[in-house]
Amino acid sequence: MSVPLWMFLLVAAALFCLGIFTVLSRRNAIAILMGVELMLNAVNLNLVAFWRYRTEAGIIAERGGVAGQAFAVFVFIVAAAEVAVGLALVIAVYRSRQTVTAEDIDLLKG
Amino acid sequence: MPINLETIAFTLFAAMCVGGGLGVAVLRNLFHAALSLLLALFGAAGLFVLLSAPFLAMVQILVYMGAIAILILFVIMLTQQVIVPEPYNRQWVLGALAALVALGALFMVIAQLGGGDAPYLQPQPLAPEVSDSGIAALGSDLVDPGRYLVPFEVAGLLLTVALVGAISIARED
Amino acid sequence: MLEQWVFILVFGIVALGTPVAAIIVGRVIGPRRPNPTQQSTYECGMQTVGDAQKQYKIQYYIFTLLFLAFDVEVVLLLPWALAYNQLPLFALFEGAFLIFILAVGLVYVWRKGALEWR
Amino acid sequence: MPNLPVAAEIGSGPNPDEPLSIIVAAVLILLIAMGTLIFNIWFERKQVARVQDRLGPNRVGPWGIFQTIADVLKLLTKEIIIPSQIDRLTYWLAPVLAVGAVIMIWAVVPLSPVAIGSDLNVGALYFISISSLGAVGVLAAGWGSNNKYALLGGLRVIAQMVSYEVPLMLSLLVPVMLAGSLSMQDIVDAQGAMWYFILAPVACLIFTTAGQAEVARAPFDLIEGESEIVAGHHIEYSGLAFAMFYLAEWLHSFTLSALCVTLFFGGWQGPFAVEVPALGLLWFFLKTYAGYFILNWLRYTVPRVRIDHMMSFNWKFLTPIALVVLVMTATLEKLWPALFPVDPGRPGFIQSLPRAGILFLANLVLVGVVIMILRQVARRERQRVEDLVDEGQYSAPAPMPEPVEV
Repeated sequence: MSVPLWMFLLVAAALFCLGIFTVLSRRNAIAILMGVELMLNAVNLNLVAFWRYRTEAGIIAERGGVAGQAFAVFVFIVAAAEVAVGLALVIAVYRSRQTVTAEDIDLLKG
Repeated sequence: MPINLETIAFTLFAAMCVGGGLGVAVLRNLFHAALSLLLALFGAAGLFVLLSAPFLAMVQILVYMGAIAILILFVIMLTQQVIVPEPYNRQWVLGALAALVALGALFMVIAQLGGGDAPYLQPQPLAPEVSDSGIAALGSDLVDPGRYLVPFEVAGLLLTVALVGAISIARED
Repeated sequence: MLEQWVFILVFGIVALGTPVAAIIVGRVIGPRRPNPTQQSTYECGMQTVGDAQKQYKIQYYIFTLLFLAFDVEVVLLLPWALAYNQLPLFALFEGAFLIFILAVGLVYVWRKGALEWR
Repeated sequence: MPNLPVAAEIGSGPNPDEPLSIIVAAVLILLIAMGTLIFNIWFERKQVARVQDRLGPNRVGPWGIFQTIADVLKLLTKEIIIPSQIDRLTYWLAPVLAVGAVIMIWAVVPLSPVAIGSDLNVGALYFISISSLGAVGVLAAGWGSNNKYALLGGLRVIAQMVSYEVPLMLSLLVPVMLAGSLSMQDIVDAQGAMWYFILAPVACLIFTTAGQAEVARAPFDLIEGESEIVAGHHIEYSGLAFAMFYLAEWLHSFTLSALCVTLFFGGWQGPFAVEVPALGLLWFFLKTYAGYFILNWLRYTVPRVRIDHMMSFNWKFLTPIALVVLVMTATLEKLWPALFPVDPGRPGFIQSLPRAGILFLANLVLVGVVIMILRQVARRERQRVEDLVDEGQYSAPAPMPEPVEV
């Protein structure tokens, strides 16, 4: 490996911050969900990078050697569940209010 | 950083990742933003390969690009608000500021780690006996009651609940 | 291990380059005489009314949703299946239980009538 | 058959010091895929002509064998019409993704013991991931064309592709479990003594059926329901841009046959294949063409399925059976070593007999049970319709009027 760890972390950090910006600034609810996906992906990148650089040789086949990968798999699953329910909510709101703009969805404001 | 195939590939995939992420944040056309998300996810898959986790790279393509992205594209089509005159809300300056602050903070933390010369940052060679990059180990860990068995089954439950919930929310009746 | 992916990278470039090159060659060799009628959207000889990017049926979304759930389940089952012969007997019940949980979800959706195409 | 010296090097791990050899191997595999494609189009047209009692292409060259080349030349000189209402980025991305995804699968198909693009340790997973990328291409074509037929066709074909990917993946898990590896070469190696078709015939049938639907070929070619949605997602493409979709579909069909052979019919395994690798190439292509012949035969014999039936067939029939097969195989894999302990002294074929026998019998029993359940369901359905007729809620359609003599 000739690429140092911090470069991977930097890419993940950039991805995470782009995700934050998308979530905070976009008006479209689907775009906000896409921002969340970016952030989850950045987390995964960090998990795998740390797994690759900090796991000692020979430990892989033993217990605990693939913790980073296992965590990443669970992040995938949570992301899938999140996007499924999130998009279903977007569709339900769109059907009743004909909008997917997050600001207009203020049913609870009374 | 020496110039070899690995660093070139890293640069390529990192550029895809960040460029795609940027596209998600700024593109006005929502469909293009979703395609840009695909690009970012593909870049991340490439980075997973470079990190010796080909299983995750393939899962990334299968789940994120093959399923989640298609779902997102579908909903974009269903809701037909693809190009809007004003893609950002009133607090977008605040959002940009928050993102920059977060980037600065993360950058400082990463700087604390030091450059690539710090000894504990040298990657460890994968053990020669695991030619499958730890997929079999992952398989036995996932169903090991002492390790991830409970998350494994709970993940299945979560999926079922999400499936049933999403379908009952999205259906017309 | 990484060496094997070099080939995938090169082959990917070749594989994506082939259609790009073919289309470019087609545009260079083929004639190009555009006119408004030829370039209009195809609609069985009728004038096209409005944009195509309209609202479509929810049914498509529901099947993609089902696919997503099973897709992720396969991701969980793949390492299990791979390592299965080295695992104790107990692993059989764990894998079967996971399949059972999702099968219950499928049966529920089926009973609810969401699998009917309408 | 040439001995493929360069690809042979790649098979044992490409040499990073020789980037040229990698590029040569990549181009070689591309040429194999494309060369077989040119031949396949002629092969299939000839075959379908025989099925339909026609002659098929017979003008250009002996038996019309150069017909495809003539077609390619014709397509080259056709205008690529670009509609004015398209979304440029998406419109052009679609054919590239559709073709690229199919070609990329060939990187992991083992052609002979030494000739494989790259023996990835996640080969089988690579194949399903990459083929799921093709769906993005279809969606891009449908949306980018800004045409109602294209979009409807695209949505339909996506719903079909993603649905049938579920039984495809689940049946893929069976050979992975039997071989204990995701590497394609390992899966073929493990079939040295016994093909997995014997061990998992039901999984093989599910894989082939779901694959045929994934490729969107008859009887699952709903996108080409001309009377409903004209020609599906590629309606706005012409010239070589259309040819790309055509190419993707035909190559995908052949690729499916190759994968089926690799996963269930021993790939390049055959007499003396290990000793003479070139012979492996011959066995591989013989088997693949046999599979291709059968798939085409089905394609032109079975009538098109209605979309609601197709979705029901997938979710209410194929997917549950695939789940049952998976659990059944897992159970028997733990059972047979307890009943028949492995004796390493015996030759491989004898050793594999108890395992094959138990799994094959279990599959037969499963097929029997499924047929019984199907008959039950069919009987109940007939009864339901008869009851409706008796209550007068449903009347049989009026007979066709007599044709008038002119």
